Amino acid sequence: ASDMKVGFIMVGPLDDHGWNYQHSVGIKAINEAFGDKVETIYQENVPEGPDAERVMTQMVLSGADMIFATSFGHMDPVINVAKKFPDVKFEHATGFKTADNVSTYSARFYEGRSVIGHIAGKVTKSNKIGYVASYPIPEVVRGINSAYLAAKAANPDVEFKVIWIFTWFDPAKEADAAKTLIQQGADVIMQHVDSSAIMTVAEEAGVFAYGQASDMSEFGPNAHLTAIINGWGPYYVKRVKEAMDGTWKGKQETFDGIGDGMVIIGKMSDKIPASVRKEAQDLADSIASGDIHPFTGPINKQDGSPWLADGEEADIGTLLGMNFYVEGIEGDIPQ
Amino acid sequence: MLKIEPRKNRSNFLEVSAPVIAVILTMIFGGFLFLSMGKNPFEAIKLIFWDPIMSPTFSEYSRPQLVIKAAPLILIALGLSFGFRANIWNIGAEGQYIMGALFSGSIGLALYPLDAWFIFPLMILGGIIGGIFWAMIPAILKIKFNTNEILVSLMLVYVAEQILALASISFLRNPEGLGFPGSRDLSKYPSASNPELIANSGIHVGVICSFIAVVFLTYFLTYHRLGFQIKLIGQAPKAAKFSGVNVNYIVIFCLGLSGGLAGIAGMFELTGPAGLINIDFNVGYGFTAIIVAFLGRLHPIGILFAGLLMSLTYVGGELAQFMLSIPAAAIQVFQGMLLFFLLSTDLLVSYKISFNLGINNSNPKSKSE
Amino acid sequence: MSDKGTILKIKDISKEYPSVKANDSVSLDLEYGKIQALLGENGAGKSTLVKIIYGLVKPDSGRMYLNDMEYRPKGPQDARSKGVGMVFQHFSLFDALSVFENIVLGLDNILEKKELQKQIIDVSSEYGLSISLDKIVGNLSAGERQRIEIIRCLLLNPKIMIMDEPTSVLTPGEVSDLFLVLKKLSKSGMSILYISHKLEEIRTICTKATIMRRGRVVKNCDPQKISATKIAEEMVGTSFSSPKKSKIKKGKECLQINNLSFQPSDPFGIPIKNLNLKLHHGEIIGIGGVAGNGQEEFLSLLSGELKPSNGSLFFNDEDITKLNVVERRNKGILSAPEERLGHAAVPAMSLTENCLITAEHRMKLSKRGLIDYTISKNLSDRIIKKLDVRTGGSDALARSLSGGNLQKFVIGRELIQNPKIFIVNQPTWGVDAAAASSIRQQILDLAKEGTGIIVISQDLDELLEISDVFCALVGGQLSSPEMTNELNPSRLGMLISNSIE
Amino acid sequence: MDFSDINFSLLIASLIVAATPILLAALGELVAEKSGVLNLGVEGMMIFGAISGFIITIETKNPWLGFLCSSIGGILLASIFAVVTQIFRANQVASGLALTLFGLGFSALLGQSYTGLKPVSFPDMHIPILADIPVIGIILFQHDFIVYFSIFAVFLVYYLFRKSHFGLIIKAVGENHDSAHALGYNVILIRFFTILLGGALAGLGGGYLSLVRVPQWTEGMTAGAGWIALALVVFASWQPFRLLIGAYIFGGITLLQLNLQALGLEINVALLSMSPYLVTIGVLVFMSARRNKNSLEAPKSLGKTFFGL
Ligand SMILES: Nc1ncnc2c1ncn2[C@@H]1O[C@H](COP(=O)(O)OP(=O)(O)OP(=O)(O)O)[C@@H](O)[C@H]1O
Ligand SMILES: Nc1ncnc2c1ncn2[C@@H]1O[C@H](COP(=O)(O)OP(=O)(O)OP(=O)(O)O)[C@@H](O)[C@H]1O
Ligand SMILES: [Mg+2]
Ligand SMILES: [Mg+2]
Repeated sequence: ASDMKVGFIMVGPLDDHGWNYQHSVGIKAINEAFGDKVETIYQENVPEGPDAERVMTQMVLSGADMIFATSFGHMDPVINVAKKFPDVKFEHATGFKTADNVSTYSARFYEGRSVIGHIAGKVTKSNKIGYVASYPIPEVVRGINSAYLAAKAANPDVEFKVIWIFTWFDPAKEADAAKTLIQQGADVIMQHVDSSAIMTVAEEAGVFAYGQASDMSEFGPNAHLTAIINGWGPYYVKRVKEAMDGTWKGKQETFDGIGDGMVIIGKMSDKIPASVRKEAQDLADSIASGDIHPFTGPINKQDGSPWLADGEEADIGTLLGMNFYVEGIEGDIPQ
Repeated sequence: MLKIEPRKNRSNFLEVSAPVIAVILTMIFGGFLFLSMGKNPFEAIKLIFWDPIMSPTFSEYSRPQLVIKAAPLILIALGLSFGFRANIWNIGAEGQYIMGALFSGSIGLALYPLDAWFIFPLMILGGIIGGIFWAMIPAILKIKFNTNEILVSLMLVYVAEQILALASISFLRNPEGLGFPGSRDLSKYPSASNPELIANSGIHVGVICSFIAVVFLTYFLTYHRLGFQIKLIGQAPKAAKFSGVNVNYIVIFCLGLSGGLAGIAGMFELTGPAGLINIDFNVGYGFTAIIVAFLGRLHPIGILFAGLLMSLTYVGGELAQFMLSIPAAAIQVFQGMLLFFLLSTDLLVSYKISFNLGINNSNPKSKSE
Repeated sequence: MSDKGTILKIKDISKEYPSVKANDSVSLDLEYGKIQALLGENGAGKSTLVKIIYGLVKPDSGRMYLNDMEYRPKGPQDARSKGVGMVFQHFSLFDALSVFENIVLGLDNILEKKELQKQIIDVSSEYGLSISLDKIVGNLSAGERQRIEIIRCLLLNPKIMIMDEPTSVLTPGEVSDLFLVLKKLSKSGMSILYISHKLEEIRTICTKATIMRRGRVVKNCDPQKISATKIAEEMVGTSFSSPKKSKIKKGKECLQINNLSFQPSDPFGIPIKNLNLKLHHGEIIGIGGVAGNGQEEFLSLLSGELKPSNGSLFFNDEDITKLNVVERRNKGILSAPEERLGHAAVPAMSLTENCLITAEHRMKLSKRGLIDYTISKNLSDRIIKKLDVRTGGSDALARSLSGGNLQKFVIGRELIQNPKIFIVNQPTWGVDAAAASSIRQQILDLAKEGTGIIVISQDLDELLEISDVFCALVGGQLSSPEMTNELNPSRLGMLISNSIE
Repeated sequence: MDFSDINFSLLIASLIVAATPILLAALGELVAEKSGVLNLGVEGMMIFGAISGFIITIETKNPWLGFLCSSIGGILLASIFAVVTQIFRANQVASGLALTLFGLGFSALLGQSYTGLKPVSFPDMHIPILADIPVIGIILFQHDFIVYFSIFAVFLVYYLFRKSHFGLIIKAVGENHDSAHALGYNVILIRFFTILLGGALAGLGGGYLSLVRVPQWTEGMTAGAGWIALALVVFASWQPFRLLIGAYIFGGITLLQLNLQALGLEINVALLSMSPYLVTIGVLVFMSARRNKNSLEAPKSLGKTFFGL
């Protein structure tokens, strides 16, 4: 009955209130936009490896015309399956391999991190900002640097405390890390891990935190400053529409930010002073319009060696492979 | 009252039919589970057990997939079963699987991009050594200090996972991977890859290896002295000592065998279906294989069937998931049921169960005092 | 309640197990104040019957009357509350717990600790059963353990006391102490149902005996008026001859044990201290003594299962101290341990597979590590034939054999391998008289062919019958060897009750 | 770096909280093992307790009821184990593993619509006067009811096995089930009881995780805590007070490594993340090497199936 069947694979459970949940919001956007014309199927908990390849193949066999693979580790499976089914269209999130029938899409989350970094620098009283990080990969390192630079600009006295927990998703461990940071004096906690445990802990301890991937204010009505929300819906609707029109193209590499609505700064809490809210909004707008780039020189690397000269903006290659802290952040990136 | 009495000899009929009964019971109870979730139980059971093998849409692709998915399970379970027979409980095969992949992967990646015939065999060796190395830690601690191997082997899984994560973000990271975690794709490196043997089927050397292992280990278990000695230790440790079995040697052998096989499974998975080392390389084969080992009654032939059955519940389970929107967790519950039923029906083989209604020939009224 | 007459009346009790009818319409009367014997060969159904009386096993049919009232115990607690106590031989003490805790576990009403201690001391002094309450049971001797069982039973003031083979682990001295206690108890009006394989004992203390065979009562008699041989024949159902010992010429020395010592790692194990012994070809050395004095350890040290902490072993002048089990066996040093199921044989394996346990290397049942089951089956068939093992065949599981038949198989497995030295622990334990005599004959025949043999046994009559030389193993120490034919019973008793001077 | 950033009284207070789930679960396992039952399904019972307690708390807004139901959830799962191992005489190791698999799956299934919700919070009980003592007050007297309960339970289990008649019977069953049976004790029934008690405590531990420590529901949120609990029992050589110490040490190591990271200390993070497991292995080795000489502690019938006489 439907004109098109679109399949999604998710690396974790759909209702994690984080990364996977936001993709399900994207699925809903498709359903709303196309109604019965497009049938969506999905599978959660698809490991990144041969299982993903099998699930995608079976989806195609069951009639899917287009597949969205939503985790970085689905990259090679996507390429392999795409080779077998040249007529099926593939979209892969956060990867870097494309083909005639494979496009990639990713978001400039560091733009959002810059905005919340600025807020953190302004609202902290202890000048200590905690950061719970997952794995030391460029995406996460970039986020730390971006947030730090903005916080430092807003408040020269800030200090970042980073804990690497080596998992994307372990609520007990995330909670322990957040508590540790709070006990060591941090009064704003940032996170680059997926669960909402940190927000809950922050609420109980009476400190601030940010929503990751989704708005998490229900977990911490007082703690929640704002959120960096992943906005996949518009992109999904656009690409499905193109596929239906026959204008869909492979080999596209989308890397959108605040300006394109793929990164959304959530509702700002009134715990943030009005002036700061305005500054943050201005910053977000300037980033969206391209007037401000979060990585604009002069910036030195952690060891003091110069990275960007005055006024110089970071090139995309360095950003994508970022594996160093900027000057001022203490500690080591685990290698 | 339920009465349970030993049979004089194990029942051969039930030996074969008990697992079948267990599967049927699982289908019934699993059916109710699906029903309670508002899904059509018949369709769900059909998607899980029938469609991957018989449906015209999927079977051509799924049939080879069943063996591919079963291969690592069978390989690992085979090794574990020997230890389990001797009451040596290696439940850390997951860690050994990771270490096998890491060792072989390191060799392959170190030699990249050298093109030579010996790389693949060398990597196989590396996989075996990696698995054995990780299994020898609980083995040696057990021998030297009588440390519980269940707990040590399990703790080492977590350690191995940390090493794996570290490897994918640092020392084995693909230098051309733009800083993303994960190693080079070995399947694109001919000297180190484990190619398809039959075009478009995905069947690779590891699959063949697991079948060879079934045949060889069946023979070994039945006819080799070590197979006999393993049974002896499991059933009567004192008799084993009396017979002259060197228990420490058997501990080393069993843990070594299971570690080696888990390592080689990791190696084949790495060079074949997975292609590269990444943080999430391991997906729980080491734990599922424990179930497969018991499901197969610790016998190689049984394990072959159990591995295929388990693989069916995965592949079919996936179909059921996206076709009927059944959550992944339901499939896990389904698998748990299967094991409980299997373990419970095991009793039938060596014990006779009867229902005694408590009617003694004497008069129940005379319960005086 | 009268003084004379029947306290417990058992009528037509039957109990069937899947493999056997353990009790078949058994009827029995237990009289007030009497010590009454229950006799029968292995598997006759004695234990089953007393377990029914004690409420551990439910009969399929039949009734019991206690003081003319229907008696149907729901379980041991119920039986105890009705005045029926039981002293077990196996399975009722907890090694890791203290004496006091063991006693408490056998009582049903919970008393103040002080009060209970007082009661225990009263009972133990009344009957001369001394124990110390704080000791851990695992460290106690068999005699001491039994005292705990008896005191535990007496604390409940039972009207009936059941004793299942109480003397098999006691020294002669302890046996006569026990008999004094039993006589005292019966005088005070208690009825005692007494199970034993030792017919001479029965003749000294029992005034009535019930003989069972294959689950049925075959005879009631007064054991003091009938000979032990007659009783034995009644038990087995046929007459049999006792083994013949011919004069053998002692050959060259074949085994020399020098200062053998062993320190157990198990906290309840028995240390072996400075053991010395010489064995000659064709000689049978009998090692007497009560169980739990190091017999098992001694055998394991010779077989190679245990490593000595000190001392050396020489076989035909060759040092074999460092050789392992298989290597010793390959030299011809064979052994048969006491525990049949689980040590000498594996219950769930067939007889063919059980052959492999000791005969693999010597009988060439394997080649380059691969087992040849055809040869193994042939061997097991030969053993079955040679020792007249009654079984379904080589494929039968070991656990399906009766104790006596399995014992014949286990001993036959070693005999058929032509041992140079043969060490056996309790060759006829719990084996019926006919089978016992055939096993003893086999051992004598083996010695005649020149094998040096060590027989460890608690049955002194057996040792007197077949051994040339006698030593006692007490507390892990061995007395100096004495010629068996020069020993008298009182000397024997002294040797096994006391440690060596 | 600056060690003064670590507030040691807060660190100790939070390690007590971090250790409470494993302490409870391990205590339950200790009782079961004392009766001779080796239940490797602790992880499964914990996670099932976590979801049961969570659902009830969300639905009723009453965390007390939630904790009750987390225990009941643990008991439900334990009863499967009890039936399979005690009535169907199945191998305990395999059944325990199956229980873990089943519990993980079943809890995920039940929890599908509960991810991302926040339970009503469970208040700390500031014990009057004592809570205000400097340092000690923060460490000991500002916790919630379950923390106090877990410590009380340690005393209770100590009392059970040291002083009570019932505890003696449990020990007897675990020591030698044949003897206990011969004396008329119902081995199966007693083991049923200890298995269910173990389930109740494991479930409560899981409930503490989802209701207090994190507090939210997430699939697989126990993340190996059940296995740590099992290791702790061996570590403690079946003694409740050693168990308490062991649980706190483990919680301490986990938190200490996070604290060191937050200080910006230049140590290998991967190694730090492995350290709790490596330390557990080290302690196991130490304990088992020592126990060779005095092997009185392990119940003799542990893990053995009772087939009756
Ligand atoms: N629980 C049981 N299940 C099956 N068969 C049993 C059981 N208990 C006893 N039997 C069988 O019942 C028969 C009688 O056993 P019982 O223990 O009563 O003999 P017994 O006269 O006490 O022998 P012994 O002198 O060896 O102690 C034996 O054949 C035995 O194998
Ligand atoms: N489990 C064992 N423990 C200790 N020693 C052993 C063990 N198995 C074998 N041996 C030793 O190894 C020696 C070699 O025996 P093995 O059975 O391997 O030979 P084989 O290859 O079977 O030859 P054949 O079958 O012709 O006798 C034996 O004599 C024995 O001393
Ligand atoms: Mg008996
Ligand atoms: Mg040989």
